[in-house]
Amino acid sequence: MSTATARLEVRQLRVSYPAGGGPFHRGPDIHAVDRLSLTVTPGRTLGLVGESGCGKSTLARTIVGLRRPAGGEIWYDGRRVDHADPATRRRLTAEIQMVYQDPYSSLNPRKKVSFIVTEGWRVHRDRVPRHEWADRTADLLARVGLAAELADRYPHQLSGGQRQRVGIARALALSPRIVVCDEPVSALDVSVQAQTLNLLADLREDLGLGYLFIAHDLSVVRHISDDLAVMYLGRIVETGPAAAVYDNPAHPYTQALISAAPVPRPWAVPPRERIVLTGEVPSPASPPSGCRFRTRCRLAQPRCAEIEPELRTVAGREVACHYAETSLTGGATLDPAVR
Amino acid sequence: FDSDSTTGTGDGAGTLRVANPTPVVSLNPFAANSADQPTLTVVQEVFETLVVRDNGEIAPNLAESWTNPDPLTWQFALRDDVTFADGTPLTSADAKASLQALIDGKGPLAGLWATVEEIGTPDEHTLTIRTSSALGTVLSNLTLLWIAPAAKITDSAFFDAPYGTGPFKVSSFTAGQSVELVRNDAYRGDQPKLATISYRYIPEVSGRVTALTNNEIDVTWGLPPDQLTGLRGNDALTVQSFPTYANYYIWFNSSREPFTDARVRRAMWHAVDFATISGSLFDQAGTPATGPLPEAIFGAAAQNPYPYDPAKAKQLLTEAGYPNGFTTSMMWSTGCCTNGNSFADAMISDWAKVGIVVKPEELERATWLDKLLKLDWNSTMTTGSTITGDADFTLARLYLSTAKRNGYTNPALDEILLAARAELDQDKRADLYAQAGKIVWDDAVGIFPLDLSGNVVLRTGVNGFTPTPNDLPSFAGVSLS
Amino acid sequence: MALGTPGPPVEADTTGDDGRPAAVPRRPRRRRLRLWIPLGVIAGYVVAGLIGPVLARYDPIATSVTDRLRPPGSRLADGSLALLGTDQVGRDLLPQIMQGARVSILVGAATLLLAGVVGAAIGILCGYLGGVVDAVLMRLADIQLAFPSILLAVFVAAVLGSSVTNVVLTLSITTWPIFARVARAQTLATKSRDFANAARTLGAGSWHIVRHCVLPAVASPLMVIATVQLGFVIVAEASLSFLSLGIPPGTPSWGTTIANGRDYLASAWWIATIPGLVLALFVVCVGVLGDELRDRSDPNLSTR
Amino acid sequence: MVAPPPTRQPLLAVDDLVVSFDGPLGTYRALDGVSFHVDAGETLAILGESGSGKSVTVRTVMALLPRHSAHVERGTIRYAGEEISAKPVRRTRELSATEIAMVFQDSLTALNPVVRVGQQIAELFRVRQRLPRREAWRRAVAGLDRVGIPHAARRAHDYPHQFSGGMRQRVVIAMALALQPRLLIADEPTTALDVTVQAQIMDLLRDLREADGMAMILITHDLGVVADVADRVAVMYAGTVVESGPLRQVYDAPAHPYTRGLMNSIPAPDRPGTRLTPIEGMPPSPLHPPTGCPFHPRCPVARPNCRTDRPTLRIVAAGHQAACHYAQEVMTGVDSHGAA
Amino acid sequence: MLRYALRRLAISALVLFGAATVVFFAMRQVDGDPAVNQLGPDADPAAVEALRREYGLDAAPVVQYVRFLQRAATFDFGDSFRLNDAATSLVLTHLTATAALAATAFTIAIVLGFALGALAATRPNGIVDRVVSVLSMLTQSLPSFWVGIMLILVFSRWLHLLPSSGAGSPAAMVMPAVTLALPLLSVVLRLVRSGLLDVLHEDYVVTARAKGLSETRVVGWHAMRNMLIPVVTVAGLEFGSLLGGAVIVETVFAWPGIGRLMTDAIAARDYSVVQACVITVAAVFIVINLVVDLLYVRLDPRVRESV
Ligand SMILES: Nc1ncnc2c1ncn2[C@@H]1O[C@H](COP(=O)(O)OP(=O)(O)OP(=O)(O)O)[C@@H](O)[C@H]1O
Ligand SMILES: Nc1ncnc2c1ncn2[C@@H]1O[C@H](COP(=O)(O)OP(=O)(O)OP(=O)(O)O)[C@@H](O)[C@H]1O
Ligand SMILES: [Mg+2]
Ligand SMILES: [Mg+2]
Repeated sequence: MSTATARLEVRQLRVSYPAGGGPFHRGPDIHAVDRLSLTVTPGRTLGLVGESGCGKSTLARTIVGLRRPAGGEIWYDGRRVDHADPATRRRLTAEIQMVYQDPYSSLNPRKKVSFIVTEGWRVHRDRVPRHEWADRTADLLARVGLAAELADRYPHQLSGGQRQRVGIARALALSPRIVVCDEPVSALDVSVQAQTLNLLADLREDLGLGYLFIAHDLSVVRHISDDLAVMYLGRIVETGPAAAVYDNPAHPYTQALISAAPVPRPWAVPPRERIVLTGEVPSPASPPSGCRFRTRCRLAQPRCAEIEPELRTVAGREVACHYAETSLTGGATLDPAVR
Repeated sequence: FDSDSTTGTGDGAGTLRVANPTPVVSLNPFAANSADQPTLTVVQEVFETLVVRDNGEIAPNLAESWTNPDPLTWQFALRDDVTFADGTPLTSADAKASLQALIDGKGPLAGLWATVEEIGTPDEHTLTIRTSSALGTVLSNLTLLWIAPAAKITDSAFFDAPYGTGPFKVSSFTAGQSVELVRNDAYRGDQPKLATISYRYIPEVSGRVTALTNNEIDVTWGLPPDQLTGLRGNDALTVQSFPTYANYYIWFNSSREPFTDARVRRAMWHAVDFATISGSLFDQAGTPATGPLPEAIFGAAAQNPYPYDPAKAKQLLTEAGYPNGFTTSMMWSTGCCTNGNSFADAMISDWAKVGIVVKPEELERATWLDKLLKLDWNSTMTTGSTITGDADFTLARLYLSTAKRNGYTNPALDEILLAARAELDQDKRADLYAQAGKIVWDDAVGIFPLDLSGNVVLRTGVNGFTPTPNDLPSFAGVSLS
Repeated sequence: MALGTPGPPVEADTTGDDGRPAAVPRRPRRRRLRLWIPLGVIAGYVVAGLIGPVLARYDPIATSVTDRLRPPGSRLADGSLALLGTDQVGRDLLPQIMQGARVSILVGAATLLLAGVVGAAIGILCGYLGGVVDAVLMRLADIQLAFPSILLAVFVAAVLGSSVTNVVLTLSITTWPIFARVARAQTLATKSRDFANAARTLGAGSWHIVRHCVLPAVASPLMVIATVQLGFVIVAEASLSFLSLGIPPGTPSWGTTIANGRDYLASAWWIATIPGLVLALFVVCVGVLGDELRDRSDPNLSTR
Repeated sequence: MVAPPPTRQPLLAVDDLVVSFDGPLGTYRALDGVSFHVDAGETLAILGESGSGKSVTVRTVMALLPRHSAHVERGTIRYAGEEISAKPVRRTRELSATEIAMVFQDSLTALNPVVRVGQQIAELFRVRQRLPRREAWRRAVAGLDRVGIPHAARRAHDYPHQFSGGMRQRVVIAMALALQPRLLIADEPTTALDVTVQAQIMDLLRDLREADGMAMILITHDLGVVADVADRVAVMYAGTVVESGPLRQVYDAPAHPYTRGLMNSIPAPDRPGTRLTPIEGMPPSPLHPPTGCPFHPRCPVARPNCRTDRPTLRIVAAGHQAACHYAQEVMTGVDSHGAA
Repeated sequence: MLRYALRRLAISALVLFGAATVVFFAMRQVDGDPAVNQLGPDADPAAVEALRREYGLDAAPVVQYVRFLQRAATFDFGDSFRLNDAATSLVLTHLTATAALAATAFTIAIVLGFALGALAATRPNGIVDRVVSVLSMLTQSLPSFWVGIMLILVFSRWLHLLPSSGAGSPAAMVMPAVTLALPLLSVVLRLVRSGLLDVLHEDYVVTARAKGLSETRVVGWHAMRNMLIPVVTVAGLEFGSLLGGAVIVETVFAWPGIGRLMTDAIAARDYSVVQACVITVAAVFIVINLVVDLLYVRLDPRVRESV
């Protein structure tokens, strides 16, 4: 397989949860992810940010095969993953691994590190012969910067950073090309977070991994991403090169998000206007008509309620906003009263 | 909870509080429960019989006299001064209806009257019973024929609160739990001293004993012998022990190896030290048996005792071809017998000493009964009571070949038993039963280790109680002080 | 007592928040004692059950009616000392209780094993598969709970006869739903945890998940349930004996000994009381052990 | 130890607090000599690694430690000059909510799930101030209104799970502010929230503090948030305060190598993709604390005496203290070492 | 809501039907004939046959089963073989007696369980806690017949304080209710203790303390409300089994309850009464489960939406 084609493509993906779930009422399904497309390329990092509950984890889980999509397609290495026969699917998804947010709950508390790391080989019996396990485990642990003797420990005997490394080693065991990282550092403190980010960057260089990197902390995302995608209520509202999106956001939501991110040394950077979003986050079960962000948007116009904006290229990135151009030039010129 | 307020009101009237060891489930003495001890205990206070057994002899009661116009016919002259509790006079129609009800009720006593052909009522106070063959047991059978009003006898609701000619009538009855009797003011005899009798079922022995010592009840009976020892020393209580019609017996299934051989059965008997066992387990609650029937029964006769003799037992076993003993089992039903489990343990222990391994099988009564009737057992332990007081009741019921109760068949025995039944001369009958008893005993159809004594424990202040060997405590003559 | 009484569920022994801490530090030594004392006592029981009957042979058929109802410490006719007294047919209670330990502990352990394995299997199946399987099997458990255990005991005794095996069977049938429920709940909680998802992402099938993720997580609460249930089962066996539905005569269990002695509580208290206390001590020890095991079974408890 | 500011008495002063826990593996010290103070109207931020004892510190102040496994071995806590640590817990409870109030990290778990939100606030007025039911409820609604809950009168009847995370956090704040405390302790009030909501909450806190002149202790991992609201900063490491001082000074000229390492770990927004410089090594095990300076095993500037002598907080500049033998060196050398 | 109610109803009917079927065939599988059992060993085979006919036992089992179901649908379980009464009315009167006992026992267990459990939980590992927990294990480990007889001996025979048996007076209720309550008490106590310990750890309890509320209010109001659900669940099931499984206590104290009725009926192979008992007990279980579920909704607003 060539590196160029071994990329992950998500097309018009739709994932839904049954609503209510109870016998009292059965509302419409929640479309946690709605007609979403993105591409992850080996060797590059796509950062994904968005408000809590906008569907980031759902997307990640669907990509690694933990949920069945309600619509759309997932392609990997030129092959359709979501409709493949189980064997192919198992083989393909082995190359798409995931690193979980919480290093405490994502490691089996009753298994030693050696088991956790070799679990992939136990599942795919043909991959690595048993007598090589010990050596390969030591290699893997070394690769993620863990001493070999940790293999005999249980997860609870490890620190948070060490646990997250074990999670990464587990993901690497099957030599994936794509790694989906669902908030891999948000449970870690700054110092450990820095260690983990360094490790992920090293692995990307050494193994040519492609990351889908989900995080809340914009400074972290900015730090590691080549490209950036911003999600709002199940859809991507803006995506493009990280520098363009982060330094010069076009979508009003992206702007709000970035302006709200606290800066460690505010006195060291030029002062920024903070856009505080008002209003409640709408429920994904009943998203607003038209533009989904319009209920909280300072630029919203009547048109936004009628026509849902599609992604279009504006100033070197794609953005889903009717007034992206206005917004880019500092949308404050629009009269807020027209909302 | 203290003693009922009506208790002990000087004149001896008041309520006697009785605790039954077994539940009274029915007050109908004509059907399925006609031979039930708890049912009979209550029923005897309410109904009367034509004749009664008094000190072993048959005595007139509702019938003043009787004759045999021919060997197949019995004629009874009923008293003319008797009324039921509701005031209607007693007539021969009532007696006829009662006998008919007993026969039609198809209960356990119906078999006693199997040969009855015709019941006649020539006049209001004469009853005739005609049988197809001579029936020597008519009089003793009649001690269990309760006379109820003919008009009510087919009404099952009547037995929820029945009345008769007896000293009491039922005022309330909750099946399985309690019965209340009140004095029958129309009773022809001496008015009972008690105003009411209240029976209550208390299943657990400890509960009953406590209720008694605690003055929650005045009388109970049928306590295990070990309980009596403690109660004898209690000043507030009187313990009465008396011989009864009941005995212990262990049957062998004579149709099954190795019990087909009488020597094996005798060996079983010789192997157990019954004297010691009954001495320590039963204290005054039992006396060594002298024959297959307790002594108080008409027709019982003393037989040659089987001494405790393990050597003899071994020898008999060797003769029978079991020099090293054998393995078998003994079943009994839960709660069948006074001290049953201990008694079984003790016997099994002695049998083991001569090499006979007996596996104990304690079974639920229904299961035990099922196996018993299917002859699906090796040996069984039980206690039985000859409630009519007449040897026929037990011997003919259980040991005739046609009874098929224990696999024992002996034409000679059948002949004697049938002859005894057909004999009207009571002395001759007694003779025949003595012979039959000897066969059952000597052939060791079963082991008859001991005759059971009854016991009644009363609080002091309960006066005038006389025990009867049928072990149906009657309180008509009792007064309270 | 209801034979089917579900035991108290696993409790988490955690420390409550309540004001300012005491100034005296506690020694962890106590915790070790909480493990070793009950373990020691239980081991003592097992040893007594195993070798006791060998040392002081108990022969259920060796009765000696002349020595009956002797209080503890009596000399018997054959010159031996009945340390715990004799029963109503003169059998020495000490060997009887040691023999009873064998039967009672065996009945308890076998029941828990049977009910535990079956219950856990069903519970995991229900929890993992959900849907119709879950609905059907859990309704079965409901029927089982609604069905009187006494009737079950009678039924088993009548159809299969009365034997130790059948007592185990009866008690297992009344006990399995408890295990099934716990296993099911734990399976539900575990099957969608991230570490199970991680295994799925690696391509693991259901069997792998059940074996490596669910089973280990189910095992420890089941262990704890088992320790609580052990007491219940042994007591339930005694209750069956009271109703003459328990162990057949000739095989003494604590339950049968207690039931036999119940009429003698006022006159010969030792027959029922000593095995009762022996039983109680055992159950309490198993309970304490269960509590302690629960504390230790949580792998996170040692760091947090 | 902390030299009390000569002019005025601090609102809260904690001195040499030592707290230990009984764990299954033995007893260990979670706090090992914590000292800090807060003045009236001031905001103190406490920073520090996970597990360094930040929460234990404030819970000790509020007397909320688990009674049976935690032991205060020594130290004093003074509130407005009154030594509350020497008094029964009851005294601290009396001060709770009226004088010192606390906001907990996770708003979902901090609210009683089965009690209506309004009632949880009204309870304070009813129980603590003995107001009649109606009046208490009215004030609860007013409190909810104040923290910006829309339709407060209606929403007061709802249960916590019916609120979003941001709104629940507002409810918790409303509850803490209900009795107008002079000191608010907020333990990671926004960790569970996303940035946009976090910004709202921080704005709210700032506004309320300015309006009421309330002092605040803010615990957070987020250096950006600290920079936003704090006047002074205290940095904790391994159960002790290793540095404290005015915000800008601590940020720009950290005097303790741990603080410096912390600052260096932050991804710089202006230099994406560059290698980060985390602190090497692992936090010490509380069961086997290092000898001497607790940071020495990970310290880039450690010298042999760091292994043996435990440094105490020393003044390194006006109002700026650090517990490092080489504080001056660290402070001045921040740039040369930072790149190393 | 309607859907939910309908589904509940369907499941309940299914469970009831299952229990009925099992008991019907189980009883007929057991050795021992009801007619023989009634008439005793000496009865004439013809009489036995006649009685079987009267009981309707001569028909094929399937026919009997269909008839049984038809009649059961109208709450008619036929007449008792042993006692001269309709099975339904027997079951109802005995159930009432048991219910009185069970309710008293339940009240004792709940009141004491909560009090002791709370006491133990507020001082975990303290003296009270240790004593209470060992006591609870002890009460659960003593066979209830032993406890019952012991109580009779002590309080009736030796101290003369309470009547030894019977169902007449409130005093007669004390010992059976206590005996019945003990095992339940230990369950409730442990549940309350562990439930409280769990919630005492929760942040909202800490919050409540931080609000300066008294310990009584914190534990008795904030914490208690949150640990009721597991207690209610288990207590519900236990109450159900109290109703069906009080045989031993009923026997020891001569209490005319449904447990003894059922045991006696089983012993006498009184099919109709056994069937009526089992179905009634099952129905009681179902009703209790329903009540528990309704209580959930009252106790926990979160359930309201998810049920
Ligand atoms: N199992 C589920 N059942 C029903 N709804 C769900 C489920 N899981 C998630 N959701 C809903 O789907 C939406 C997206 O959830 P998701 O976890 O993907 O968000 P997220 O972006 O990862 O949020 P966060 O940043 O908080 O992790 C949310 O509205 C959530 O409530
Ligand atoms: N209840 C407790 N029992 C035992 N140990 C505890 C308890 N609470 C806290 N600790 C220990 O005390 C130490 C300090 O914990 P604390 O919660 O104060 O850390 P923190 O600085 O608040 O960390 P975080 O930033 O993760 O909240 C830790 O080692 C922790 O394990
Ligand atoms: Mg997520
Ligand atoms: Mg904390």
